[in-house]
Amino acid sequence: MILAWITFIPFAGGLAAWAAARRGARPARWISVAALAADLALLLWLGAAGRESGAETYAVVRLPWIPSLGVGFELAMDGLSFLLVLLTVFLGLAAVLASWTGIERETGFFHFNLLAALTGIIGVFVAADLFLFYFFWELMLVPMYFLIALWGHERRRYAAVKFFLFTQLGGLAMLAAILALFFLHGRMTGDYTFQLRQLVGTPLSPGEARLILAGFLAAFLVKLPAVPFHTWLPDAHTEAPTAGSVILAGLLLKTGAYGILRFAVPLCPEAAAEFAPAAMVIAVIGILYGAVLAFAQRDIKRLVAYTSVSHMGFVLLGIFAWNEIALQGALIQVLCHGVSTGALFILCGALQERTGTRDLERMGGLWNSAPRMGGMWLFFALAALGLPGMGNFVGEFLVLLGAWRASVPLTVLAALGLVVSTVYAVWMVQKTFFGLNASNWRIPDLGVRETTSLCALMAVILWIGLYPGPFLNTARDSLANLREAAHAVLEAQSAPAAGGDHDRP
Amino acid sequence: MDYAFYIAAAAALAATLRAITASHAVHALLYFIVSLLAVAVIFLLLGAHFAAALEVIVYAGAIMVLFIFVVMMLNPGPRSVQRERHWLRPRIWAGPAVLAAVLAAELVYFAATGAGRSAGAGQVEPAEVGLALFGPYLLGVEMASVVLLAGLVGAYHLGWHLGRRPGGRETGEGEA
Amino acid sequence: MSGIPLQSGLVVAGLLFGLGAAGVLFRRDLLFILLSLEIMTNAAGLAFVTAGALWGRPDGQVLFIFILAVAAAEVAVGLALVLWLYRRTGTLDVDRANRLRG
Amino acid sequence: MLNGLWLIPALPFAAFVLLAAAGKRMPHPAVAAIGTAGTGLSAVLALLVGFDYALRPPAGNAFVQTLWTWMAAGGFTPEISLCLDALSAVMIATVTVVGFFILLYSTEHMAGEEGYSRFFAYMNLFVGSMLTLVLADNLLLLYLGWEGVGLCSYLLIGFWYRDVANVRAANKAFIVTRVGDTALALGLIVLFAHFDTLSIRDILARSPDRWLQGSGPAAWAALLLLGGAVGKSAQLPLQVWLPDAMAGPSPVSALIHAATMVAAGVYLVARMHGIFTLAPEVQALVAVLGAVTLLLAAASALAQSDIKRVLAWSTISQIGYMFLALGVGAWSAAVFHFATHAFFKALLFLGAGVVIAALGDEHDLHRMGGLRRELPLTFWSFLAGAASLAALPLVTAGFYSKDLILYQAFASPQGSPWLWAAGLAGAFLTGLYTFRMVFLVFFGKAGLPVIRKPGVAVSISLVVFSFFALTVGFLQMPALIAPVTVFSDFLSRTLPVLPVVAVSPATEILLLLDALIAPLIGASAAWWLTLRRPGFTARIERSRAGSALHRFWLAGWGFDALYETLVVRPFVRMARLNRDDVLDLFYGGLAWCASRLSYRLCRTQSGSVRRYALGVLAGAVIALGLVAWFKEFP
Repeated sequence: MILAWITFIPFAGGLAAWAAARRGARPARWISVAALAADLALLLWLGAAGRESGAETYAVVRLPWIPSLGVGFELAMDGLSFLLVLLTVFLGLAAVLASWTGIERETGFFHFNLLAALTGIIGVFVAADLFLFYFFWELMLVPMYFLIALWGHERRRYAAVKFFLFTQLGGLAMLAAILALFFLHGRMTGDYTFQLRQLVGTPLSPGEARLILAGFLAAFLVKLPAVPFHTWLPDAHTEAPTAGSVILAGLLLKTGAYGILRFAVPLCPEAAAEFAPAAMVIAVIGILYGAVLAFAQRDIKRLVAYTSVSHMGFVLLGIFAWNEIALQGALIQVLCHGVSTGALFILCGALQERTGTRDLERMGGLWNSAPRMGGMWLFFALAALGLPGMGNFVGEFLVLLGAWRASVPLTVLAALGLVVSTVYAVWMVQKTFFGLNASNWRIPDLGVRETTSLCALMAVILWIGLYPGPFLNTARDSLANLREAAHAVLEAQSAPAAGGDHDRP
Repeated sequence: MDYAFYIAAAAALAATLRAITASHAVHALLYFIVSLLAVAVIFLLLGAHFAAALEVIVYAGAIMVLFIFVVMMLNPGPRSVQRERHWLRPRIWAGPAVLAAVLAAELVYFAATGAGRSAGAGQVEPAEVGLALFGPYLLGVEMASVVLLAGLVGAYHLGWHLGRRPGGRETGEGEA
Repeated sequence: MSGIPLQSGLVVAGLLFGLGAAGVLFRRDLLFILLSLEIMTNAAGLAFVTAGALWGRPDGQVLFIFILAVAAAEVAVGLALVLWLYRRTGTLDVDRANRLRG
Repeated sequence: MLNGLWLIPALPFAAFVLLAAAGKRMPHPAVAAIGTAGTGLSAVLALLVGFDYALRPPAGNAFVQTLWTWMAAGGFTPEISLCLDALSAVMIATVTVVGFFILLYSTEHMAGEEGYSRFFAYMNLFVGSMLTLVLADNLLLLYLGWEGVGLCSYLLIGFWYRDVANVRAANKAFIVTRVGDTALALGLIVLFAHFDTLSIRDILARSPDRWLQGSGPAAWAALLLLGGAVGKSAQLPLQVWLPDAMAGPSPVSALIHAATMVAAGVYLVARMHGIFTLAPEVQALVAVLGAVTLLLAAASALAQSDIKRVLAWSTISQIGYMFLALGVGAWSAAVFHFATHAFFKALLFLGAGVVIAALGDEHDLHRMGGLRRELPLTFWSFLAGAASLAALPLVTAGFYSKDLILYQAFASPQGSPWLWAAGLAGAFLTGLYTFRMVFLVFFGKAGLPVIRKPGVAVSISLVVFSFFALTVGFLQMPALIAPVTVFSDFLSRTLPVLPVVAVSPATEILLLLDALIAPLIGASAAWWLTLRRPGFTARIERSRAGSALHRFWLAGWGFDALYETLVVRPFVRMARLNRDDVLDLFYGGLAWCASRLSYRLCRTQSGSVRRYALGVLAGAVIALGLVAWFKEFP
């Protein structure tokens, strides 16, 4: 039951914050913080207990929901889900703290939306029933739309609608795939169910598998985003309020990666193996294309947004290389990108709040008046370029190491991304904090609240960078299970056709 | 019998035709009432006595009266007095009266000869209707009640705003 | 009911319906349109009752009663709207009440 | 004693953390104390550990201290572990001692700077990273240090961040070295793919069994490692960043861009010598790159007028010597030259820093002059450094290390007379540009007035460095002069000894004489050209060919312009052109089509009720018609 608590505490907190907002903004904020802190405590307790028990899954909830349709309220948390939920709650807390001063209109409704989106994201990470998964998938979408459309910047309507259309279309394709799988499985076994553990291993003909995979990938690649489908992201990230950007970049994109890992590949491993080379090409294009575009931007939030495209390319590359090193790398990259990009967006928000602009050409020389902010900015820019000692490096290096086994030329090209990421990272430091202070900015430095939350993010990045052991160990079993599940299906289905490449699905 | 049906049908069609071509609203309403009466006669001939009664009472009696109220409300003021007078001319009511007379004659004929009281397969008694209505169609009855309630609320709501509108006149029509 | 041709009952209903439809299409006064709609519902009622008589079952009349209820509600709201429109625009010409034009 | 090894990099890191967290609020003396203490204690410890290691060598001549397992994923288990052997002992001793005295110098030199604590924080971060680099037991940890020093280099070049030119130089340095670093990262991946480990000792132990001499993977691995090395050590073709890196403060140039970081490439190649031995083509490439670089850079140094740029080009040139040595397999000679170079080049930069500060931030050689009397201590120490750089015979450290390289370039199995000749020509040019600089700065008629004289801390540092610049060479001397081979003996614990081809005694004497004479000729030529016949030089510079050549060399053989046109500008233009993301046009187009369609459909929304009614009726008729139609044709 604890899983249901973890999932819905933020939602309840959001409702309470909304109700409390009529007494002013402060109670709403404190209630949100309290709800997330309680959630975090619960989660850590669960993690500790789960580690002790040594069981594969930390916690499971199985309740009937719509039995006539084979829909169950089924949540399960293994190491992978645990890490991602941890990231969600942690970043959620940072997002609430980051919007402490920036949001003045409709504070209660804002916090309700924020926490409702978090609930949707947590739900996505723990759902073990495809119908429930789809439910949460859509649940996180709507509050996110409101966050952008109501509290965003100048072009918020455009961005919100674009975001909604892209993700919604992908989601519908996924719904079609889920239903197709449901009926195919039901027809074959007579057991009409949406339970993931039943559906894994459904024997599919190659054509069916390809279509179903396409449906899933339509949702996940848009969300990730992979390159031809990424154009919603810069707009949405740029126009969203700070907390919205943090959640978008830090968490929402991760649901795409998680979906591929948990659903797309295990459900149709054969088709996924077929698709893997193409996916890796897309990933490498994303890495380079995103990085080059990031460099070209003038809007600081847009710049950071495009770096996400580049970094999520590494994640995609790692997932489709599908060996242990690469998968671990992809997971670490997911976590670290969430934290570091979240922090960058918090800093962008702070900069915009202080200077009133996001235009890089109008900034410059800010170090003098805000050295602490500059140090933070520098730190997270370095994290973005993958400096060793920071978590992003661990992720990127493991991905490259794993991808080398899958494809040498693509790995070399992906490594070029490291150079281009340096270019945009130093560019974004130069344009903001270094150089001449032409506009005579005198901005206040970071306050205690901001410093504390950023220091926490910084500590996480360094922790993962220098001692990622706990994270890798937590995820190891679940990643191994995913690999085994896919592998077993492959063995069963095409024993004679299996090639010599053991590591690939 | 056939003739009775055809006469009633012809009357209904003629009255309806006049109703939709009439240039004046009251004119059209009168013809339409006649059309309804003609249909009621047809119902009678078909053996649906209950429906015939409802047709006259609810349709011709209640709904059409509502129409006439509205027509009268549309042009209030001194001009309406003159209009009232205008409506009382025979040109207005002669046509409907003739058709109504034909129908009346038919009814009198039936009453006299008893030809209308046809027994047989076509006859459906009100009791049967009632049983069906509150048996298999109970849900429909409930839904109809909801529709009527919605109509009531809607009309009331519109009337409320009509009354509140600045410059608008206080008009309280509690229809339905 | 030896004599009454039930097919002709349906024909009459159809003709009445057609007249009502023509009224809806050709009249510009909203009041007349409403009236024509009533003609159409009435025609539908006639068709139901005729069909009910054909089979000798009460269902036709039951549905007629429903139609009656719907017509009553429709007229109530419709006439309220007519008044509204008249108060707002001073006319009942539907061709001039086209603010919903896209 | 050896168990305190981890403290050596940890102490500077601790100083960095302390200064970064609270340095802004500390008084300057406290900052200076913490800043120097971090590296100073580390230096003391490094010396103690070094002597301990030298006197009581541990088993296998290597002491390994594993701190924790960095990460563990699918057979990839690099550790955070340090390894002390002869090579790293030399490196840590040099780095910490040089680092400490440069920091001591900085306490005075940087006084009054706005970012005083920031400077000391970065410097300590650098020292810590550099020590991590040289002590790393596996390549991934080495890579961490490698990137760490690159980062510090970036931060310190851009130390005066207000001037955009400095920031640009910093960016350039970071990006160019990052190109090399990426090659290095790929090299690591190749090595892991073949050895399933990144432990340096394991790779070196297994490589002869795993790879044949001259096999493809070995060549690729060596080439990629070399890519990293040329990036960091500013060798061809990635040398372009170093001259611009002189935008940083002088102590930074001394520590990072002369003494330690730029030699990291040399260290890497020496450390991975086994791989290079297995790839003879690549090793030959190392030698050729070194030889070409040393000539190119020496020629460029001749044409510079900015004192620090002269020194920067000379650094590139001297590292070219080290690469030449590595290329011919003279591992210990390269490391020896690294050590001597660290001292004399740091000395020269510190001296240059004094001169620049004395003249009020003046860099131009031609506006200096006659400083011999105004700054005597600086003059003598600068002269010591310059003599060592020019390798004036017998009394300077540079002579012994350079002579060793020249000798082995000739006598090694991989060596050749051509490489030797290039080195010798380089020695002549070195003498020429070094003394051109000395004469222009300290002799001749007085230029700008002196406004600031060196204080105690600066003087101490200069004296200490002068001492080392003159005496370190006595650790290793040619057999003909005195049979002292302390240095190579010590290093032979870790690095293989070069099997020298026997050379006849006459040739040997000839080689020594050449090495003796070439710098002297260069120095005298410098004297003749700058002091005796300045008009002649000016005339050459004014002639058409002369001025073209001068501009060409001033611009570093046009590499900057080449990269600018080939890489930078196309990249920037392409990026800018695509700022609004060409792929978005597709979606924008879709949206446009949809809105046009919607506009069209809006037209049907006329607002006329009767038209709608007609539509409904028509629809009903069509639907009924269809029903009738299909009923007829079942």
